Amino acid sequence: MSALAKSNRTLGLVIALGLLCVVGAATAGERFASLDNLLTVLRLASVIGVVSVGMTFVITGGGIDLSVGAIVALSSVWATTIATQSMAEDFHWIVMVGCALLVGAGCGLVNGLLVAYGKIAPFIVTLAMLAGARGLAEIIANRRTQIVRDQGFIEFFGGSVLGIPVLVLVFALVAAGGWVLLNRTTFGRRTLAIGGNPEAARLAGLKVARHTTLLYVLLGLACGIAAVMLMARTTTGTSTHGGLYELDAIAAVVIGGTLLSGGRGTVVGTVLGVLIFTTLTNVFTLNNLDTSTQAVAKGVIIVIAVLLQQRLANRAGESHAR
Amino acid sequence: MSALAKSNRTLGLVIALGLLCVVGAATAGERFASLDNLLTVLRLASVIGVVSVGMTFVITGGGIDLSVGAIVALSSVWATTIATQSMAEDFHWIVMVGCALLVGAGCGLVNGLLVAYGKIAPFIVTLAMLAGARGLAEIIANRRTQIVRDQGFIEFFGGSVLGIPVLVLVFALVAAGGWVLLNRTTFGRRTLAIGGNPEAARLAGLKVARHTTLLYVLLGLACGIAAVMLMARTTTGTSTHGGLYELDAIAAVVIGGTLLSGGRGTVVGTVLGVLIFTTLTNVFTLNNLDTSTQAVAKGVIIVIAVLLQQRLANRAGESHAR
Amino acid sequence: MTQDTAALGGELLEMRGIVKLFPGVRALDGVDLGVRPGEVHCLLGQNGAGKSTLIKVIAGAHRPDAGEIRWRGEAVALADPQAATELGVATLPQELDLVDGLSVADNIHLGHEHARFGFTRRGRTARATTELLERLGHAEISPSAEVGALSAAQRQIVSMARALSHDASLLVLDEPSAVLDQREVERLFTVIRELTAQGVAIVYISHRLEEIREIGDRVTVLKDGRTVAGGLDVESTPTPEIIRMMTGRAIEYVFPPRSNKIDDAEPMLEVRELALRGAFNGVSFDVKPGEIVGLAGLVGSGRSEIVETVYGARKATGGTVSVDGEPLRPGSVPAAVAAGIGLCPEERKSQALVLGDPVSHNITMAMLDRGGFLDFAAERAAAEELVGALDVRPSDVDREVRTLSGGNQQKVVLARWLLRECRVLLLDEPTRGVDVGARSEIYALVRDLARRGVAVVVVSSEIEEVLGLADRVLVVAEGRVLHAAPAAELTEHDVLDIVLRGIVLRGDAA
Amino acid sequence: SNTPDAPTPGAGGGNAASPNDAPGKKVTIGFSGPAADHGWLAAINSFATAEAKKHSDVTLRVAEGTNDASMQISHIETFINDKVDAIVLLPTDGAALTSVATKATQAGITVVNVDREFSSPSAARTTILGDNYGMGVSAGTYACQLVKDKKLADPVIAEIAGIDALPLTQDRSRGFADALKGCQQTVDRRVAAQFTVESGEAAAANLLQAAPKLDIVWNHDDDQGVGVKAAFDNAKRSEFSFIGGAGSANAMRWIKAGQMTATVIYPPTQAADGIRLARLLVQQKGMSDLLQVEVPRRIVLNAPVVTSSNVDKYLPLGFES
Ligand SMILES: Nc1ncnc2c1ncn2[C@@H]1O[C@H](COP(=O)(O)OP(=O)(O)OP(=O)(O)O)[C@@H](O)[C@H]1O
Ligand SMILES: Nc1ncnc2c1ncn2[C@@H]1O[C@H](COP(=O)(O)OP(=O)(O)OP(=O)(O)O)[C@@H](O)[C@H]1O
Ligand SMILES: [Mg+2]
Ligand SMILES: [Mg+2]
Repeated sequence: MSALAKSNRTLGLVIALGLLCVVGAATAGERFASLDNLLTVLRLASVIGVVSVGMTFVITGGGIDLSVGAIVALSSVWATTIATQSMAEDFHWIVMVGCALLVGAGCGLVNGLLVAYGKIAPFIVTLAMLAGARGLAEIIANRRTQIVRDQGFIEFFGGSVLGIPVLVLVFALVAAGGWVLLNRTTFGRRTLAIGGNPEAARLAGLKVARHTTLLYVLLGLACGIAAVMLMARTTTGTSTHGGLYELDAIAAVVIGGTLLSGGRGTVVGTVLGVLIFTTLTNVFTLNNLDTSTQAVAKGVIIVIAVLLQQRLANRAGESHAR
Repeated sequence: MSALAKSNRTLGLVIALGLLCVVGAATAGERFASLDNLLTVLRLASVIGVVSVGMTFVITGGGIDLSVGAIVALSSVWATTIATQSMAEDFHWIVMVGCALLVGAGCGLVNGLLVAYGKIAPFIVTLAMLAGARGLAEIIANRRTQIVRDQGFIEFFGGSVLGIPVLVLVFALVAAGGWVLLNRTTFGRRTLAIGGNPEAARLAGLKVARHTTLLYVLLGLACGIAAVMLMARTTTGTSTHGGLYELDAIAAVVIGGTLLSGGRGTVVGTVLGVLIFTTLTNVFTLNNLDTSTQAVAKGVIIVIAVLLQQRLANRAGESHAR
Repeated sequence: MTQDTAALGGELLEMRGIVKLFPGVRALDGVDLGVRPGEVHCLLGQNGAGKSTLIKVIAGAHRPDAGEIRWRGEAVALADPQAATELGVATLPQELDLVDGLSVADNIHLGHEHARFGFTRRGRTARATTELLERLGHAEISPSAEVGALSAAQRQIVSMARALSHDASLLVLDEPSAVLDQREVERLFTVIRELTAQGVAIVYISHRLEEIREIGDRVTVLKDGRTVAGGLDVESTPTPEIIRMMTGRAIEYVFPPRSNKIDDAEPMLEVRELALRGAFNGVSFDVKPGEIVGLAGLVGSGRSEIVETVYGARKATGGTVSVDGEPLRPGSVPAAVAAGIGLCPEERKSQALVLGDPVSHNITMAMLDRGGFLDFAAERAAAEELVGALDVRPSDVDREVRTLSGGNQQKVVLARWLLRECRVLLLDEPTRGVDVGARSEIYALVRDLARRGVAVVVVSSEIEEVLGLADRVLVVAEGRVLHAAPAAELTEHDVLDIVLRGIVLRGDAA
Repeated sequence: SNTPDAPTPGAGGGNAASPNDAPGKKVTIGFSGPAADHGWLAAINSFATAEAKKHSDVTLRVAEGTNDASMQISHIETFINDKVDAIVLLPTDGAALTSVATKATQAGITVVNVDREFSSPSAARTTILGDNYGMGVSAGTYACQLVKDKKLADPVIAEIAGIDALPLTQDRSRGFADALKGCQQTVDRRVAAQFTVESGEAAAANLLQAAPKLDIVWNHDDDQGVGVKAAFDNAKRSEFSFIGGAGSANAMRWIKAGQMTATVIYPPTQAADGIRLARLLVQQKGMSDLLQVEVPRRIVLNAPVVTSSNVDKYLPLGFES
């Protein structure tokens, strides 16, 4: 894909998002176009957004992770157990954050080691982790919803800085960091290489296994961050958090233009993908659509959006037959 | 992979299944080893088994289908509407079967056309179909469970032939047919070639797009069959049928040894994969494990099974350094 | 660069008794090789002799099962590619290992990026890239272009630049000239001479013996995984002797005689004003049954695109293709195949083979458009017959194509269309990577097909091959057919003149 | 036996000891329910297991919770193969499990149907129903009461449903709408969540944007209610009356603290009751509180409304979710 086609692809996403906003404004007027609503959409997008940015790396590196939702659940539960919370009480709520990040990264490490050194297909490893982590979360929480008691924690993450909610800021930071990491560092270049042609990467002397492991750890960490955000947002930790995140995140990444087979990834596309999905739900709700109709509309819109976007990208790479 | 490694891989699955049976017999004795229990396991395996055999083709051909569960739901709903059922009453229950198969194949056709000619990533197409078909099923059924009234239908599919439940027979037929199709016909060989290297297949004069479309239609048909089986088993058609079948089917296919990237597929492996998962659940239930522990155990067992199986396969292809 | 060892006349790299086993094959069975600093050491051998495997051992990509490796006199274990790179070994592998999704600059510097604190220094990288590409005479390749969008030859250049980027003291080139035309090869030689002058040692593999004569200092000949002759002086060893050592027999490197009974037949393949926007325009030619038409030209001149468009793999934006008077539906490969056309594409690995499938499946692939049950016995018989006829080694048809050597893979692709019994055969670089012996066999085979009434189109970057094999030659440059003439009336020199200057010096259009 | 004022039996174990509790013949009971991915369902499970533990003569076998009817059918088949004495079944879908339940009954197993009703009455010996339609009616009636009490003119009424594809959600919504008709009101805004905290928060956040002013919100489920409440708090919106559903301990505490208006109880003790009844049935005993010597065929549990005035009475019944 030429640079032109690539930027056209992003353009396609921007146009899709723009159209969606036009529809939103036309059908829901003020209620859609208000700052409040914008912030609501962004807040909703931020949790799954963080996971999706992490997922962009794993997929670009040629992997896949079905366990993200489960990892989010386990992290949120572990960080809100009575033990953790009383430690946080004695010390500072940062303990809870640390706990969530550690658990997330730990799960990611297990995934990564099994994929990279155990040489098991990522689909299977993370499917197993999906079952395992959710089960463990249920056992730890005893299937109860654990309430976050630390008000400092809730106020910090629930608050705003200069009118921008902290959650949205976290998302923005993760996205910006992800963009730099993927596009401006050797780590990012190597991720693309390993996803695009692992054998070539190996011959170029890259430590493919170690790098792959790191990618999963990174995603696990993103899941930990998402768990913290979710804990602040819902003031709870439960084993039901992160339900179907795997599908949502992968969908956002793929719609964004990252190749599912690896070797080509875009953080900007992922962010746009997340925003499109979140805005879609928002517009639907503002218009009081029932869930079934929403589902059908969503299916149709996804297909149309991608078709449009492809036509745009193709026009750029025209003579590039096949 | 050499033929030896391949057969060793299947051997690994057989051993895993065998071990599972030993554990089952040791922990639940008679209750596990009875004919009745065997039939229970087989009956449960048969519905998801049919879908998984279809999925084997799509994955071998380099695709993926997330919409199988939704297609099963839509087919079951469409085939049990008042309109269909009264037509069936006037004529014969075969109308319901025909309706389910048609709807399934139709959804598959839409998937296939969008993937093959629309050139949209299968993940996205079938994700859209997942949303769309389930939404449509809910709309058609008005979110009610539709009851199958035709006793002839229920008796036929709920019955047995020579002591073997018809459902199990259907599964056996589909599996056998799938095996022959994949291993003994040019269609199967084309599937392997297209999954292995689509460009080479195209330049060898194969009709790649048409063939790809057919693969999805085939899977849609399998979903239609599964819907009929579910309708008979539950005597209902509802939009909640087939929940998470996509994950179960893909998991069975991949555990079975079919490459997720396409080009290598095994129907025998898929059938073994389905049986392993189903037997696992059965053994768990017989041993009265609680659900969360089951989930964790399942995760651990999947990983161990695949690791073992790989060691076996590797021993065959030992010095096969990469 | 330290030249102590060179001054002592010692060997830079010394390999002794290298053994490498693959399941069922002893790819290397006791190979000895000694490379001195500043020399061009040529490695020769038939397809499957073990050259690439040996190279991979040097590059640290394969670990040998036995044998000793010494570097500047010290025993070393080349455990992984990194170890080899650190010693100062750079490799240009036979199967280009580039990452399609990365830019030219990123590909060249993959693994040894210009970076500070992990951040890539893009300006520096781009400058270094431009420098390398200029040195290879290809300043037109943009450092920021995605490698996936480059032509085969350009990719070869990038791969070459990648090897050069390492500042290595040993540079290993595995068939670097296979996709290059004469002009490019000359440029490559200039670079090689520069390097050897600086004391860099080169291991050079090629099946084009005249290249060995021109650039090589010493040769080592491999046969069936063993060194049959080590470190012979090129000057003093006559070519037939080398061929005899490689093949165990004396082969005349000759083209089969042309037949002359074709002029009165109706054309089998008619191409009229064929055009593909952005690639070529107004291409017209006929091929009669029994005739071989060659397309000569420089790399990137559009020859591959012409044959791919004739074949329907690319959709023509104008013009027609007819077989036996029947016009073909444009842009449809199945239609072309049904009409009796076959294509051996340029890049066998990505365009022709299913690497993980057995040889037999790959051979019968073009027959699969017919429905029905497979006949395993017939498939195996057909595959075995063709493997025998083309002398594919090893002759086991159940072996995965991936494990065959490059040249043998090429034969498998040819076998596919032989089985299909085409009326029109389009061959794009049919002898790329094929050894001397097999080359003669392929030439004979193609001629034999023509004699049986097949219309053949051959594209090759080796002008000598086009002139020797074809009855009639079309000279292509920048997407236009500049000249068409009977092969017998052209010389290599004429063709080069036409493509380089764009003018016809003598002769008239056919 | 259930008046709006009397807690359901079994849960707190507050019943007077009756001769029925004396150990009798050994009873093996199989229990199968939907995936316990949700606080209320988890409570169903834990009440059931706790109830079984109370009886030394009961052996409980719990099948993996599942939302797949086909899988649940195979669990029941396993129980039949196992020749358990009784099966307590909370079906993922009543109609879908009817045929296998009939098979179990025909095999001589006492089947107790819980919560989601079979499509054939002969499939189970007795049925204990939490009344989903009635729950909606209770919520709607209470909403009407609020409209009247607060003299709301043209009130904006919103509904946050659970998983929309489930028939029980439809029943609840139908009951709510029907009751609202009684005071000429309709549901102005309706969103659906997934019975989880997170989805509740997301749905509520969007709902608050869609409706700048709300008067009454009925949330089907207190489990997702934790998220719904978090969304209200995040947006600092509290101009409306907030009615819940199910009756979790959290909800009751909020009611006590004045952060929630009311909740409609949907007893999580149904399966525990089912186990109690199954034991009695197998041991051929009757219900001691009834004059009737046999266990009734059908028990419909009440859906009482908990408000600040009666919350203390219900608090012990609230399940931790
Ligand atoms: N990965 C592998 N697995 C099994 N056999 C292999 C593998 N790689 C190479 N071989 C075998 O090793 C032998 C040597 O192959 P190699 O590629 O070194 O030949 P080569 O001399 O480079 O030939 P060519 O001139 O055709 O490139 C061949 O018989 C080949 O089939
Ligand atoms: N996939 C592609 N994307 C962009 N440009 C291409 C692509 N394939 C070919 N080209 C360009 O089209 C022109 C013609 O290429 P073509 O491969 O037909 O030349 P050729 O004469 O066959 O040379 P070669 O020896 O490299 O095959 C070249 O300039 C090449 O760079
Ligand atoms: Mg080679
Ligand atoms: Mg070419």
